[in-house]
Amino acid sequence: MAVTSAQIYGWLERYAGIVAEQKQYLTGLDAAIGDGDHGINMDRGFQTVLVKLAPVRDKDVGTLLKTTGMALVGSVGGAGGPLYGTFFLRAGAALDGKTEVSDRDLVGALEAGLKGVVERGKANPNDKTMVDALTPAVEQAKQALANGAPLEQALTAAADAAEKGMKATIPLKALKGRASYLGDRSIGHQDPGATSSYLMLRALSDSLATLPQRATTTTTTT
Amino acid sequence: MAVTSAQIYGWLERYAGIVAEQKQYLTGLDAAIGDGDHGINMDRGFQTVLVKLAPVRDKDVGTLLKTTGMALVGSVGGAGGPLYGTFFLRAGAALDGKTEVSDRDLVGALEAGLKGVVERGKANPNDKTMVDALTPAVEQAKQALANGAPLEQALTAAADAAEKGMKATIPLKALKGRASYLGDRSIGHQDPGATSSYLMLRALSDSLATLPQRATTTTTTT
Amino acid sequence: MAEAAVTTRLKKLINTPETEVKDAMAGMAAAHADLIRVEYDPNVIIRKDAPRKGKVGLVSGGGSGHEPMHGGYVGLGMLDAACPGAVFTSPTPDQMARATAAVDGVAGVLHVVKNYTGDIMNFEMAAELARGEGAKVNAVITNDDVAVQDSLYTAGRRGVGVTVLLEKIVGGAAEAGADLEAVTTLAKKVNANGRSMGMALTSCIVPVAGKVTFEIADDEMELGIGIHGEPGRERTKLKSADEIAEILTSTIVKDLPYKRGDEVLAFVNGMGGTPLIELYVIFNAVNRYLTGEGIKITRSLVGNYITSLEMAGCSVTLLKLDGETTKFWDAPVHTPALRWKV
Amino acid sequence: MAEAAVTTRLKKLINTPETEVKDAMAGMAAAHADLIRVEYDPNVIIRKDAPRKGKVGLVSGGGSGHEPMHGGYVGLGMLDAACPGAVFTSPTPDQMARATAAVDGVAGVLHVVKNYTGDIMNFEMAAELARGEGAKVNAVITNDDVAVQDSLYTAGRRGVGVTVLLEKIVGGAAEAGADLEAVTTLAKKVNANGRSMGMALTSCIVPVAGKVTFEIADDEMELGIGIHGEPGRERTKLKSADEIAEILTSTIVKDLPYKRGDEVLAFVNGMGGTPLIELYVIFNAVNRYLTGEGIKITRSLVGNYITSLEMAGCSVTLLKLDGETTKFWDAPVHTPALRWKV
Ligand SMILES: Nc1ncnc2c1ncn2[C@@H]1O[C@H](COP(=O)(O)OP(=O)(O)O)[C@@H](O)[C@H]1O
Ligand SMILES: Nc1ncnc2c1ncn2[C@@H]1O[C@H](COP(=O)(O)OP(=O)(O)O)[C@@H](O)[C@H]1O
Ligand SMILES: [Mg+2]
Ligand SMILES: [Mg+2]
Ligand SMILES: [Mg+2]
Ligand SMILES: [Mg+2]
Repeated sequence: MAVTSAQIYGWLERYAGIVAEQKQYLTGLDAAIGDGDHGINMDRGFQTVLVKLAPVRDKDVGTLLKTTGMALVGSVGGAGGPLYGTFFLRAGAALDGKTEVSDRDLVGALEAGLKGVVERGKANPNDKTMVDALTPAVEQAKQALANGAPLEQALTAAADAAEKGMKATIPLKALKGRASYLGDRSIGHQDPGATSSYLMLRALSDSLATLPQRATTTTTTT
Repeated sequence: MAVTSAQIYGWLERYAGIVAEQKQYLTGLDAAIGDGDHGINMDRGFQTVLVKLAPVRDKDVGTLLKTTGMALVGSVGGAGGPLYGTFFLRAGAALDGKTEVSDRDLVGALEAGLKGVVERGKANPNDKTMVDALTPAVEQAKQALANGAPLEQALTAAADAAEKGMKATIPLKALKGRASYLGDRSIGHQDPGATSSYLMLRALSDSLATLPQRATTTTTTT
Repeated sequence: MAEAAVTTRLKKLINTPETEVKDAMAGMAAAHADLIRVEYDPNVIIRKDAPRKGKVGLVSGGGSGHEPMHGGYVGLGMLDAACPGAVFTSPTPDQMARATAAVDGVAGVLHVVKNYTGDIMNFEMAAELARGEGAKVNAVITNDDVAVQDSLYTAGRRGVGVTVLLEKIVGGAAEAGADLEAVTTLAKKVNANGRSMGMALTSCIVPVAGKVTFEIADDEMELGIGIHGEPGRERTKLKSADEIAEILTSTIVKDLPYKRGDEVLAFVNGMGGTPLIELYVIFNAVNRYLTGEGIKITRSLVGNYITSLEMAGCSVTLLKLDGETTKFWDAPVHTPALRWKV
Repeated sequence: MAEAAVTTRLKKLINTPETEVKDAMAGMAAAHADLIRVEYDPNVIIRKDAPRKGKVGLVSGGGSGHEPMHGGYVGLGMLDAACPGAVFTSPTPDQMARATAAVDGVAGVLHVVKNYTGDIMNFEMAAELARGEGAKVNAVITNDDVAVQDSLYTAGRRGVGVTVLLEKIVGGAAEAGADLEAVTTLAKKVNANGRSMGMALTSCIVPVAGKVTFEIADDEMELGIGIHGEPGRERTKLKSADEIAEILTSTIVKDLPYKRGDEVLAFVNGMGGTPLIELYVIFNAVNRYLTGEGIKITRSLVGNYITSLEMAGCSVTLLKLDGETTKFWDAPVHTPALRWKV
């Protein structure tokens, strides 16, 4: 199945809506082990993304993703801005000029994005960051494609893996980002960035699903 | 009946105890229409008075009262310090060198003290100040003596008049002191300085009473 | 009505309420040994090189809890001494008398007194004492708070923000060698040309009292508040910064009145618990309002200069400037809290 | 966990949370037109006469809510530009890139970055952009907060109070004509010789969040707090000012360590909601402690210089001084928040 610009736009729009809806939730997670702004930052960023995407929404996937990255870099600030910004800039660079994207290309773009996040933030797995949601997601998606699964299934597997990775951050002690200042006091809390990353991947999977869409948000308010 | 230094000392000591006990009450009255420090100020002042009186407690009445006045001037601050300070300095000056004081002398000293308060603070009757308790008290005491009543009875009349004057401050709008800044909002509250003046006169009456002493403080906690 | 004694210190960085003022004075002496010295019992903060022969001495004082006022204004080009009272309680005459003696350089001493009954009476007694010792003492009373109704029959208006500006300007003149009469005349002019009004979002807590002076709901504000937690002119619903700034500024402007073409010093003051970012938001609105009225801000001051412990809120002060007041505002000053050109 | 949207402004002098930073920038521009100019989108506060040909440009920035840091430090002898982010959120690369371009006098630009992941990454991206435009850009990272455990594998210590001192000292050197390498070396030295630790009595309130960042009981304090309301090292019972000052100062002294005979700048900073009188109480205790250790305070700073909105609390910073750092600390400075000798 080839993914179109319209579908990518749909994903970004859907995710913007979810971020708006989950703003307080993400901010609450960040207040516990950070500075209580992650949801606010992401929402400011994705509202900007919607504005910046409007004039280019008919352009190629690469343009959509790079525009998203630039909008995030220029409006989010904090750790989230450069990290999500880099994620989308790199993913977009990988899909430069394409209006239709193959399954492999799409997952490759996610992988490029993750690579950018790791280069920018230098987080290792289990440092209790968004990397802990993104890394298993990309791995599972690649694995699924390699096993011949359709994209829809690969992305569901990615979202499920991200969810697991997100939950697995709870017992971890943070070693990167603001939560690391807490040392042992960061243990027992779910990482906000891993949570927003999971939501992003679930939104992607739901956007591209041909099945009736899963209720993305109900899984996150518990 | 002649009043001795010991009795005057007893009055001052008793009043110091009452001020300590009623500190929060007086402060609460002041918080409503002033800056919430009248009880604190008076207590700081009368604790200082006790310290300064100790070495002169056997001296003449004039010395006791002037020492009290100086101690108040030097430790109370605010409006209360100069006003109560002047009250005791003037009363003491009127009784200079006397170890025994006649009824008329004592009431005359109170009158001199009141005159000092009015000169210092320039309050008129019904300005909602301590003058509203002191003025009728001095008048009643003079009247009673003129009618041939014993000092004890004159001072009871003075305390009763002060109590009435104090209560009569409630409906007044303050025109002097900090409460005047409130304008109409000062209406409906009892003046803290009138209250401490009433307590002072009740303490005097109780100190000099040959009858079993009245429970001074219970009348003030309502 | 009697309250149980409150034992908690209610979240203050102090040792005991009783030692707070002296501990802070010792801290000031340690931090600013180049500018001031302190004396205890009576408590006075004195310019290090006082008395300066031939210079008019400037003495002020008032309750503590308004820092940096007044101790933070002792130094070159401003006050020669400050008398800190107990928190929110005016100091006692022995303090002012000692301060007056310590700074009297034979040219006389001006007492800068905020218009509160207590402050006035204590300073009066101090002046009587000092004059008894042969000192020449004048007093100027600041009464710039437009929130208070003024009348011949009342205690009149409170002295607030203009006091800071007056101490700076008159301090500049005294430093430049003006004599006692000139200094006194200038002080009266500054007071006459200045107006202030304040508001509070939250109460302060007097340490000895150990509890908030007043209760105020989360959606209310107190308009026309003083600097001691005393109630203000009215309690209203919380408004936006622009609306608050307009209420304060328009009331001030109409009072003097300030007129189109006037040049003013605009002073937005924090009550102690309001973040500086918010004071700049207020300044922006004040500036916009005055610009609309054709009144020109030629000097400005933004920050916590006359505070009310940890109260959140602000006050706006305008001072109409002329050549003389501008010159002495600009003159060198070197104190713990204000410093320029030196 | 999801919270209902909070509509109350929680007692702030603002119009809306969204407009707060720009309103305050406009207020700063109006109040300090002689020193700074501001640009919006991207938001930058720039020294009025920048760029100065041949002078190394100093750029800093960070979340808003720490005022006067950093905008209040733009001016002669300190920063050339500051980039205010959203409240408690580091600014974006386009802001720093614009600031860098605006102040580049061909001698290169130093970025002063507090050690927070967000600040570092945004400044890195900005430096990449600026270098792409041909600018010479160095960065120094401040990380003086001893409350945070340092390690190769973590984000390391936060940058707090030393940042202010560094901006002043390095600003003095840049003003005096030091080149980019010299300025960078000096900046690293200042950071290496400085240590800080803070504590809080109350939480702050991020305007957009509209509620306290953390709950804390009336008899508790948070030790080792940062400047964003993030939790600290531990929560303990409230202690006396003397005890608090000793905990903070002794932890700092042991960390570097500062030694008998060392000369230091002692900086007692208020978090924004603590009255100045209390900061002097703390300074007194810090002074007593250091005197006992044989460490000599030769320079001092007391006040609200790196704040956390309306949080009540304080931090203590020590900076070991030598001839060079003392000289540039003493050098003229003229900014909205710090001014001397000019
Ligand atoms: N070095 C890093 N690498 C990857 N992710 C990081 C890193 N540092 C922080 N993060 C992520 O950023 C999230 C916090 O983002 P946000 O709250 O927007 O920024 P800030 O911490 O600057 O306030 C964390 O929950 C974490 O997932
Ligand atoms: N001008 C005045 N004349 C007489 N009494 C006054 C005057 N001004 C104030 N008072 C009295 O002083 C009391 C307040 O005293 P206190 O609270 O100790 O001083 P302050 O008002 O300075 O805080 C008032 O309740 C009033 O009775
Ligand atoms: Mg955050
Ligand atoms: Mg009072
Ligand atoms: Mg008082
Ligand atoms: Mg943040």
